[in-house]
Amino acid sequence: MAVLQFREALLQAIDEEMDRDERVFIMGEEVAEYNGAYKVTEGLLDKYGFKRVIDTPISELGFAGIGVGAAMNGLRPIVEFMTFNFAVLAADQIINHATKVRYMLGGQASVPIVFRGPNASAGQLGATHSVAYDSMYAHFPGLSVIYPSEPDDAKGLLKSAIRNDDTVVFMESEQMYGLKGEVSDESDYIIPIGKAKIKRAGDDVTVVASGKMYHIAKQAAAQLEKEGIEVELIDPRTIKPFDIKTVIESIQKTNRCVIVDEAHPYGGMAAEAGFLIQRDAFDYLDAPVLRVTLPDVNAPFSKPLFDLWLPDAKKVVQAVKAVMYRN
Amino acid sequence: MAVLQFREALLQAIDEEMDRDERVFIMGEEVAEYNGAYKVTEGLLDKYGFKRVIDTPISELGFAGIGVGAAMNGLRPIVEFMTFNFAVLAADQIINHATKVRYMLGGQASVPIVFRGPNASAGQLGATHSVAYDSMYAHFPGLSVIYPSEPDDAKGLLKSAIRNDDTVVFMESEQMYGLKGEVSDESDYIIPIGKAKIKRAGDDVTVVASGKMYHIAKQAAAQLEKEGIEVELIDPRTIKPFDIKTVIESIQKTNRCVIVDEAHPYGGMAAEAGFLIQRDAFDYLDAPVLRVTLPDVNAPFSKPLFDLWLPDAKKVVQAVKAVMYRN
Amino acid sequence: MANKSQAVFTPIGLNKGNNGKIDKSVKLPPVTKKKHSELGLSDQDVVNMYQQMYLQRRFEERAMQMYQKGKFGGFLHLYIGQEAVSTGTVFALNDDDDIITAYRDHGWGLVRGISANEGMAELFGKATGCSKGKGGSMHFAKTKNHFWGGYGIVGGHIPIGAGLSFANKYQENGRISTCFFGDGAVDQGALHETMNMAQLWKLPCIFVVENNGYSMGTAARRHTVGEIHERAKGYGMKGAMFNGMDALTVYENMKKIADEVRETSEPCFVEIRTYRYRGHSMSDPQQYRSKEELLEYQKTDPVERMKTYLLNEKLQTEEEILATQEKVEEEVMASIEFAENSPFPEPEALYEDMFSGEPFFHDDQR
Amino acid sequence: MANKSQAVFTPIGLNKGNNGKIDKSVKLPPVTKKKHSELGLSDQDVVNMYQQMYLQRRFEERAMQMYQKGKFGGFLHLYIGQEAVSTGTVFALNDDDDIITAYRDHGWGLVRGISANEGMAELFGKATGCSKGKGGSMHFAKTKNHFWGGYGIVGGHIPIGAGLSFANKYQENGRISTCFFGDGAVDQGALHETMNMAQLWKLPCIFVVENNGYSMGTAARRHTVGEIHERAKGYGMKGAMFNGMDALTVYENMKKIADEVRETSEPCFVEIRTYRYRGHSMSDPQQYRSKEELLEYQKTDPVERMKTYLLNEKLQTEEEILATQEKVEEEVMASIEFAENSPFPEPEALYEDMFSGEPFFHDDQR
Ligand SMILES: Cc1ncc(C[n+]2csc(CCOP(=O)(O)OP(=O)(O)O)c2C)c(N)n1
Ligand SMILES: Cc1ncc(C[n+]2csc(CCOP(=O)(O)OP(=O)(O)O)c2C)c(N)n1
Ligand SMILES: [Mg+2]
Ligand SMILES: [Mg+2]
Repeated sequence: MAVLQFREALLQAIDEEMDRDERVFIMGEEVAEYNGAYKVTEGLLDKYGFKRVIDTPISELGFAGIGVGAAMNGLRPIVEFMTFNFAVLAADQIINHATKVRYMLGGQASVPIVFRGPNASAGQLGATHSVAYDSMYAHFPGLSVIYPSEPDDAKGLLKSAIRNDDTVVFMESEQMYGLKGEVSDESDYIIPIGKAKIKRAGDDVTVVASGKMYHIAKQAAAQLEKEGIEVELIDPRTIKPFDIKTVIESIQKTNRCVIVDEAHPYGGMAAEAGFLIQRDAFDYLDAPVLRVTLPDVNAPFSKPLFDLWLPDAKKVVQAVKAVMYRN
Repeated sequence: MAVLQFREALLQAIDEEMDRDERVFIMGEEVAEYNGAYKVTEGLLDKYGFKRVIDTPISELGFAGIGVGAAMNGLRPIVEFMTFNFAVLAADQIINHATKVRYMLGGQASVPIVFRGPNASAGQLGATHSVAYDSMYAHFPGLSVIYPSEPDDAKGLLKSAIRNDDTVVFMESEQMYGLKGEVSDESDYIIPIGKAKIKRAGDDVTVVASGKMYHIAKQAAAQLEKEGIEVELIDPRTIKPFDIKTVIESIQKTNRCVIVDEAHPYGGMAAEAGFLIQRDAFDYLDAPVLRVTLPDVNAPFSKPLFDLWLPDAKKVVQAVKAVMYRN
Repeated sequence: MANKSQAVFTPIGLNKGNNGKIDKSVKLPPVTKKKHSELGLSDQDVVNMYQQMYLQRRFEERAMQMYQKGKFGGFLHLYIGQEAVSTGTVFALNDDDDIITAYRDHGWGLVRGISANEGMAELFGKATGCSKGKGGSMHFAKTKNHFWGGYGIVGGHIPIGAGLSFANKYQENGRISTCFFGDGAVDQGALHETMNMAQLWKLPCIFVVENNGYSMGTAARRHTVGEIHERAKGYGMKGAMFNGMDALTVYENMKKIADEVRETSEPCFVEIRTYRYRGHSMSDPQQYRSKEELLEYQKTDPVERMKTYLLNEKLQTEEEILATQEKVEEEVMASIEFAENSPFPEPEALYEDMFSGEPFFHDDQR
Repeated sequence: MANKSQAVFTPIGLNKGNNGKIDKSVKLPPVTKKKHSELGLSDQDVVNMYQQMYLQRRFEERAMQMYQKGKFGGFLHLYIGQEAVSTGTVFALNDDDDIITAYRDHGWGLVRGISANEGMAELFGKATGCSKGKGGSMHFAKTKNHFWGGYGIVGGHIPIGAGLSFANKYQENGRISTCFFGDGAVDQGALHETMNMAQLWKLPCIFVVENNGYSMGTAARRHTVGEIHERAKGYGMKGAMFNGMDALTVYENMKKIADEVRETSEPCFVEIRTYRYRGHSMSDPQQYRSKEELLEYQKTDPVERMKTYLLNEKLQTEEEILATQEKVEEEVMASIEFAENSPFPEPEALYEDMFSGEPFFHDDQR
């Protein structure tokens, strides 16, 4: 297993898929000559040239739509948003077009496109640059939403996303691009979309966390271990389709669950997973499902406020103890 | 009490507030000379003139933003979207600006604006004209989201919304504009934002439903009554702030709950309310909370498919019986 | 009118400001003086054009009746008055050039090979419709004929149209794409973003505004500034403006433009001036325009004009034209029968056509 | 370079295409020949202008150092090189005319009355900052001085700027508003929608592109077509283009435009050509431009130019200028101390400033 940075794993995935399929191309702000605002696309221009690695103007709605049209007409675009906070401008193309065209046309067109880029906060960037949008997109029919936490997942899932015949929203984290991890050496490494992974086994409490929050939950699990609490840590990896089956099987063992979600509370992934759990595992629950999320307040700039805002391991530890009725 | 159509109640609210406060104005597509695509603004141009009743081009992002700027600079805009399906184009102004400006500027500006218009489906209008967006907006901090079901609520809450000093999303329904109901004759009728209303008392099951779904739930309650099941029907009226207290008090009596939501399932109001209920009323629940929502599929045009798609009383009846373990 | 109102924002419209003067919402430039043969069209081509236009007209007139009879629901936006645009264009393009348009799409679908049966069945929401009843009036499509459909979000399909042409350039397949939209859509930001990229990236795409004078109830001059075709200038894009009430004029201009776009792989922005005879959709009381104005434009009716041309040029006799008309009428009447007798989609169809790959439905309760 | 690539979409940039030739990203037109007195500026005005510009420059140079020392986080976009634009403009406007800009906002804040203390404290995220530490570098604001702040979504504040001016017209208060944004923002659809409405509704607003040659790492010619100021033509809007490296030139032009906009209540679209000396933000390796290009523009440095003007016109001696510089330097150094010694916001502040009316937080777990 090679040890790669998250960004390198993404780059490998894109590179391998571009190499494999001439129809795959990538476009976005600063992806080509600048080599990517966060260097995810480093070297791709030199390797694939100007036809397949394309710098765009700051026209999120426009280039997302050009991507949709290109996908309908035979190509497989990867559209990079500098962050999903800016993709709000392209929401009409993602929500009203990419995922609806096929249905409205009675199946006469496909939209095999990947929208990708960093999601959620990345330190003190203020209110307009810090929102987690994975839950929001998961709300809409037809979209796969992926938010992986480790380089291996990132590589295998991005390759799946690019090969997927429908629209995929693939979310990363600026703060995780430098994160290192072992990545499978398999020559064509594919992880199917929609499968959660139990990343730590444990009998006491099921904790569900994806993306950046996975690492927070992992810290919490390590702390809890010292206090004799064994967390079963599940990374859903794909926010939609959401692998509720794996979560419920775990809860059948632990009878307790905490969900950590980087979104604001109202209607986030935690709400959805929690709802399904209480409905489908009602008789197995020894305590209510709890969640740790952002507060319902915008991201502040100031460091101490920001640190207060973002969920941390301490809050996860508290929630886990609460579902165990321990103090 | 006068009996008014839903649209008349809205018009009264707007008219009274425009009359009361020179700073209030209304803009949107076809609101002025056409008298409103759905006649909500009928007569306002004649009464208030071209300065305060303004036809806009089809530029949702632009006129929403002009509204935000005008609100910051001393006015109180009512921005009408022809439907919230088109407001997706303005999402950047609603999500990234209206609700964030004040915070980012450390309180140096206010954005007292109402974004209003029809929400969700209105018959066979197809996939791009049928989505319920109340849950989506409720996800974001700072936004009040109102989706009333009856003329009286509509009037009292719209007046509150216009007087509110912050951003409010006020949602209506094309299909309900003609709906008649008694409206308070009070001279300045205000309903505070954030208060649910128990519209039918009952001991057996708590049913929560707002907007168009309230009427579906009401039908279901009438049917269930015949079978001896007494539904307590709660209309939250405001999706955010969500009056969970009233709901939980009811559940403490009924011990069972069904939520009817016009949104797609993932992360909708039903998921959120359901999550809160299992967490905060865990020990009172005799059955899991169930929900009735749209399926996770786009709106079809064809009539029989559309009818299958939209939640109906039958599904609500089934869910209520399920939480009562009756068949 | 309230005297409270000093400042005026939106320009004032007919009803409120014009003292009943006819305010022509689009000024039509002259039509071509060339005969069809000079334009490279055969006699048969012109006969076919007439037949196509007549089909579009009758199809929609009948559809309107069916709507009024309650045979189907949803929106119904009629193209009546604009048939020269679709027809002239389709004859000017290669059959594999791509076309995409907005929700006013019946005419486009028919002339690009959707049969009257498939079209009428779609309106009725039947499984036999061109879009299997999933799309309805706003989403006619026949992608195998390179007609990518009608779209209901105003302006939303403009970048998609550019994307079709991006793919054509990428695949070097010699096809161009054309994207049609209304004067109302001109005000959407998507147009601006797309124009800039199309020009910067040299996309072989023709953007065409069908300026029919109104965006719903708002006259063009009340929603958009200046002359629409002059927007091209800001982007250094080639532009054109011509009369859209005459199929030969549309043919002549679109042919020239298409050739040039194909040759240079550079986009073009075109304003075609036309007129919508009916309301915006079926529920429109049309108080924003005068009857006189409507009558003015009806004098330039494109279908009638083509018939007159056939007669004047002695391409067909009155009898032959009548025969065509009857044939079309039968076709349309048969399509109503076809639609009536066609089955609605099966319940399972609700979940079909969402995915090209493996389907998934969150919390599937079936 | 891959030889697989035939079609090219985006124009090729310096690095890949130009064989090292200097590719000047903005062509600067000549500066004004008029003296300050001919422009209606007093001697003291010019002295003040210099002081303002020097303050902006030193504030940012010190801020950069503090950033590099790790004193604060987030983005830091420096305005260095563009100070003539903010300064010339603010002197040309009335004090109650509204200004709104993008995230490159420090210069604007300082010249509109944010003290160095308030500014530096904001960068440090302190409670004493102009935006109480909630906004940071990208969101300097002082609304009581009619500076509505910096905004981080490219193009997002353009319609808001028009909205400020809508309110001014509505309230008939004689104020105009000005909206500044980068060349990169020109490509956003919001601009197009806003230009159309501003012209149609006659909003007293000046839209100003600070064309500093680059949108992040993309030269203007690689992201937007044609000459930016010519975009105005498509809307029949008045337009102008001038040199932004000279505060007097900016003053002269902005004054004239502001007078006209105030008089006619019609908008204007302005391209001011300038240059950004530093990287886009602190993490920018700047490989998209050559050192030679940067040096070319540094020869036209606006702060130096103003100093030379003061000397040439004998408005101040070397010593007086030195005194000004020292005063500014002390002000800036003091602001660092102020920022260091200021308290961070209290934890409660996290929940403050969300609402003007009654606050509510869903599922509040405090
Ligand atoms: C984004 C969006 N906003 C508003 C609407 C509602 N709407 C549908 S058609 C229309 C008028 C469009 O006029 P135009 O573009 O001129 O086309 P025409 O109807 O004349 O063919 C409006 C406002 C919509 N469908 N989409
Ligand atoms: C909608 C949006 N897209 C992308 C970005 C990321 N971004 C921030 S600044 C910038 C470049 C803007 O350049 P320009 O408008 O020329 O302003 P300048 O930095 O030169 O002052 C980009 C791409 C953003 N903040 N918002
Ligand atoms: Mg039109
Ligand atoms: Mg720039």
